[in-house]
Amino acid sequence: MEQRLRDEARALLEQGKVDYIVGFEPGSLKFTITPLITRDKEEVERLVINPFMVNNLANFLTELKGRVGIVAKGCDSRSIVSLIQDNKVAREDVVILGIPCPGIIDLNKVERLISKDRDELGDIIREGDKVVITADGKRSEFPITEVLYDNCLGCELPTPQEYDILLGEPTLPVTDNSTSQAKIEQLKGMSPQPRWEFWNNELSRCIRCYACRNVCPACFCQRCFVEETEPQWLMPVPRWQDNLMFQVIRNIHVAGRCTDCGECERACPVNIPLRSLTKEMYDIVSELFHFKAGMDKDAAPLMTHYEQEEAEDFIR
Amino acid sequence: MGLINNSKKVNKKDIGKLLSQWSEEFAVLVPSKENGVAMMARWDGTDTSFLDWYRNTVIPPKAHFLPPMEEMFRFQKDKGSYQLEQPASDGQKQLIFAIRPCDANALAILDKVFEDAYEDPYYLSRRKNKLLVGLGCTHPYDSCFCTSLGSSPSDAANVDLMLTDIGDEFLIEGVTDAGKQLIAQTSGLEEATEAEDARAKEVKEASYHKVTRRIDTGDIGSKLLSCFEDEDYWEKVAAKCISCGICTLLCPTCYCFDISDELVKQQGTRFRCWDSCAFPIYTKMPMENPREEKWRRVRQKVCHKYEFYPMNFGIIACTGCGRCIRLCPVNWDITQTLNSLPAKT
Amino acid sequence: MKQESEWEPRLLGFLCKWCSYAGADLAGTSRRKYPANIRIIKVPCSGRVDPLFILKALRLGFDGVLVSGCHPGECHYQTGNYRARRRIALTKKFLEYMGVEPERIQASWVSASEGGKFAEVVTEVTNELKEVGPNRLFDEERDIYGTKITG
Amino acid sequence: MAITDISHRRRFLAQGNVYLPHIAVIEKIIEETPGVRTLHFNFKDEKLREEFAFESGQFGEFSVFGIGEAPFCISSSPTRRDHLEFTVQRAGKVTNALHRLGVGAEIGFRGPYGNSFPLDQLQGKNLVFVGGGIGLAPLRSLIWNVIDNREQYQNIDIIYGARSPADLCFGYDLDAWDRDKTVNMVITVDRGDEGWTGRVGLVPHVLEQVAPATDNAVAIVCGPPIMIRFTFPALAKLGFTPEQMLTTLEKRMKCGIGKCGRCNIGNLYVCRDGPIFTYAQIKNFISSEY
Repeated sequence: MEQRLRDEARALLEQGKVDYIVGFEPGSLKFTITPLITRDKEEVERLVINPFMVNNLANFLTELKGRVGIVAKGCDSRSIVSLIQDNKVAREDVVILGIPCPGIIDLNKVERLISKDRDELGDIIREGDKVVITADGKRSEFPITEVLYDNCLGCELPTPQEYDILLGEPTLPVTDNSTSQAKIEQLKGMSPQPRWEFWNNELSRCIRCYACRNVCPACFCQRCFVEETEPQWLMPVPRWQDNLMFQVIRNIHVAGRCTDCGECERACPVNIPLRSLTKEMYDIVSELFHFKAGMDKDAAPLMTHYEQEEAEDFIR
Repeated sequence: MGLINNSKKVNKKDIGKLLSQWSEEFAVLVPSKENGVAMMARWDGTDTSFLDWYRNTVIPPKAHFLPPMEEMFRFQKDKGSYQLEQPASDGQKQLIFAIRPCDANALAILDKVFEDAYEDPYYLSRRKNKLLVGLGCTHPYDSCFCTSLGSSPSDAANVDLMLTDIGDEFLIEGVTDAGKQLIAQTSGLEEATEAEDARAKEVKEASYHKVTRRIDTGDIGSKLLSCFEDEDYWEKVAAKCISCGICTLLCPTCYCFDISDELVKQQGTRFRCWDSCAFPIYTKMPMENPREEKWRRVRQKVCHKYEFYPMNFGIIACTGCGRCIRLCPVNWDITQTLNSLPAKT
Repeated sequence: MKQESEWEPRLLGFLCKWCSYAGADLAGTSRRKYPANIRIIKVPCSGRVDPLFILKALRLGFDGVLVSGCHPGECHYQTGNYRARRRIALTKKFLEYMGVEPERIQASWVSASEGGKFAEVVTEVTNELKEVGPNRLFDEERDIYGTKITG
Repeated sequence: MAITDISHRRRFLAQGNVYLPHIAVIEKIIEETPGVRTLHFNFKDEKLREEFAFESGQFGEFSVFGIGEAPFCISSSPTRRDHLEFTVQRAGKVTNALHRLGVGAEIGFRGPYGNSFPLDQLQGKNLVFVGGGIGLAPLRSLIWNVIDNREQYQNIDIIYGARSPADLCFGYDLDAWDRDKTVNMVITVDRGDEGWTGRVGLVPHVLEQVAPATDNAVAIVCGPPIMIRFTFPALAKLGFTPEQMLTTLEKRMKCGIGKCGRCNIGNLYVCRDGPIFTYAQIKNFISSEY
């Protein structure tokens, strides 16, 4: 599959069908992947497909000028579709190299399982529904559901629906909905006061690096509201109150665009459980408006649209 | 340089007692985890489990010298007139336990900036008030590259006293006068034997070789100068950067900050907080922005550390702690950039 | 510190100038009594109300926010109130999930002729806010990185 | 005739925390153009009013409390010390707030910061001032300084331009310099209007037409970045060496004292090493960083 990807990517560049190839290449640290953004047909030989390819590459589409051949997992393809809906990207300017995705391995979960840091591990190999981890010469086996990202365990579309070239056969997700929703359900079980305290405690760690916003393909504003000075909506200082306002508004802004790719939570250097916000917003959007982001490129964006009869019950 | 002949030791089991003793004089900060995020935090008086997991913190200890945010002063408006009020100091002496050599070296880099020309009272008062107890690394990360920057996992250049892990015990060496004095005042420390001194030397030697990531810093400033205008190179290097602030905000040597005001009902506060050259708004002026494009900001980050700061202060503003590599969401690796600078044309 | 019994909720109303604002006016001119707890900001349309306004009002200490616009189908700009409905629904649900009492975010459709309804809405909302109590959402100070220790 | 050392700085250090502003009061406001005003101010503290000292070219960090701080050069001359002046173009949060203030309002001032024009090296020389728009503000401090010590300097050329006649700042000064027989004053606008009878043309072009002699001369340039970028080549064409060109730069600055990081051009910080630079100092970086 990897070789076919490289061949397709090379052909796209050679035939002038795209200006850039955006894919994954091995990163500089163990088990790490890094985006490869290139115009060089030799460099496409570095492209890889593996169970660690976390990044949602759709994020780069809004800044690259020209036509782009892009490697996309299920969730990434939905982000691309969402960008098409928002007229941020023209369908004819992207060549989607779709990858049926059986789920991505969460290295934090692996580290917790083995009680070792990633650079101390020998190998992590996926074998179907199992994962085999070696460390200090010791081999341990776990069900794959124990190491996949929470959002992967709730995946609704592992195989891109929108693609130009599909690399491999459509796949079924390995899901575990109760694990995927565990944190959110736990929060919902709490009464409002402790729930609020939970969030203001979590968000007090935020250092306002904006990685959550900057890895997010749905956060494509040229200028973010946090940077507005007249009026200044919130302070640039990382106080929990301002951090919380930022997250709430960010979530409202990406409602209907967020595909639950989980990148915000993964990128966060201070482990704020951001997916417990984005996924809940995803579910609210789905429940209230029967809308799921990035499923249909011809659908109107959530917030530009309305139905005559919907979500009335709270209005007096 | 420790006093090789005069070193002490403490059994790891007795670290709690040692910290308790120090807590009588100091507010002791130790490696802690807050929802999995390692940082230096006030010791709770009992927990020494960090000895099992601690390699380095995510939040660099600079946070205790240049905090993520701080109040510079408050102001009150009364009939159109302003009264300014500075935050009071609690005068509490602090001790940071188990700071890594890279992070201690980073403070020496910050010192030069905050002592330069005009003294920064906030940083310097915190700095003067803290004792640094270093702990040499025995398990450096694969992202660490301190040995390329004239340092090592056992570098004691910028700590007050230095601990070396020699198995069941830590060897303790006084470095500064304050460190030696603390050792002299501390009861319950045993003299280290010659064999233990020798063991410590071996550990230090071995740890040096555990750092495998390398960069070539020879001539790095002039290499950067010669490719400063190479837009194609910087554009390519910057392509995958997402312009978040992780690598800079969590860098132990990055010191950029922002200043901002808040006024609520005649009561105002002037804050300062971490800022980052990765953000477009950082240099934005109303009419124009000299670093609007991403590649200019990436170039600034690299050149500041390896070209501009050394021009001003004589040393490279990076200690090789590797946080920027470990924490980057897209694995943007500064060592790869530095090792791939285009040759002079 | 005020006694709890003396406490009166502060409500911020964003009223569409074409309908609810006129409705509020009518309530006033026709001497309909309603609580003085509401402060009113006139907006060109309920669709102008950004979720940021709602959040900022709560951040500034208002105990509740009321967005009021034209009845469905009667928007001066055709669709503004439908869009507002989506936004407010999301904001309310999401903030509720985070732990904000849902009573603090309120919405109503009040036409220019419904002075009576406006008075009723403000009365009901004020009573609900009295039940919920003062907004202390943002009061707590946290210092996770120990920055208050100045040394 | 080269300017070699521009590290002149007067450091006025009040006791204590360098970040604490001094309270100052706005005494007078002059509306220069619809978007530009000059504010006259004095310190509230009388002792400070006596002791405060600065040199032409230095700047300060001005606070509107509750809004924030921004850097502006002191646009009045140290030779005229009954009050201080600074000139503000309405552009962002702080400048808008300064445009809302009235006489009697209190502001904060920290400074003076930065280096200053090297008077000792300018003495005995022909001076060519090239200014654009509000960029005349820092030059104005020096021009009055020089005129007040006229015998110490040789020829003075002032070439000043703005986008339109309505954008010309310091009309009262322009008149005074125009009347001064010892000063050669040239005013130009990018686009004239019905009442305009003067020169029309961009500052760098007019500079080339005026063609001041380079012998024993120093050119001092300040204006918007775009004007500065085109003025250096124009001066070079006339034969000025990089060491004969001085400029004063503006960047986003927060601290004013070389710490907050954002105002660098290469290794030089505009607040700490500038704002006055010779072209020789910054030519390596200016094309891409300014």
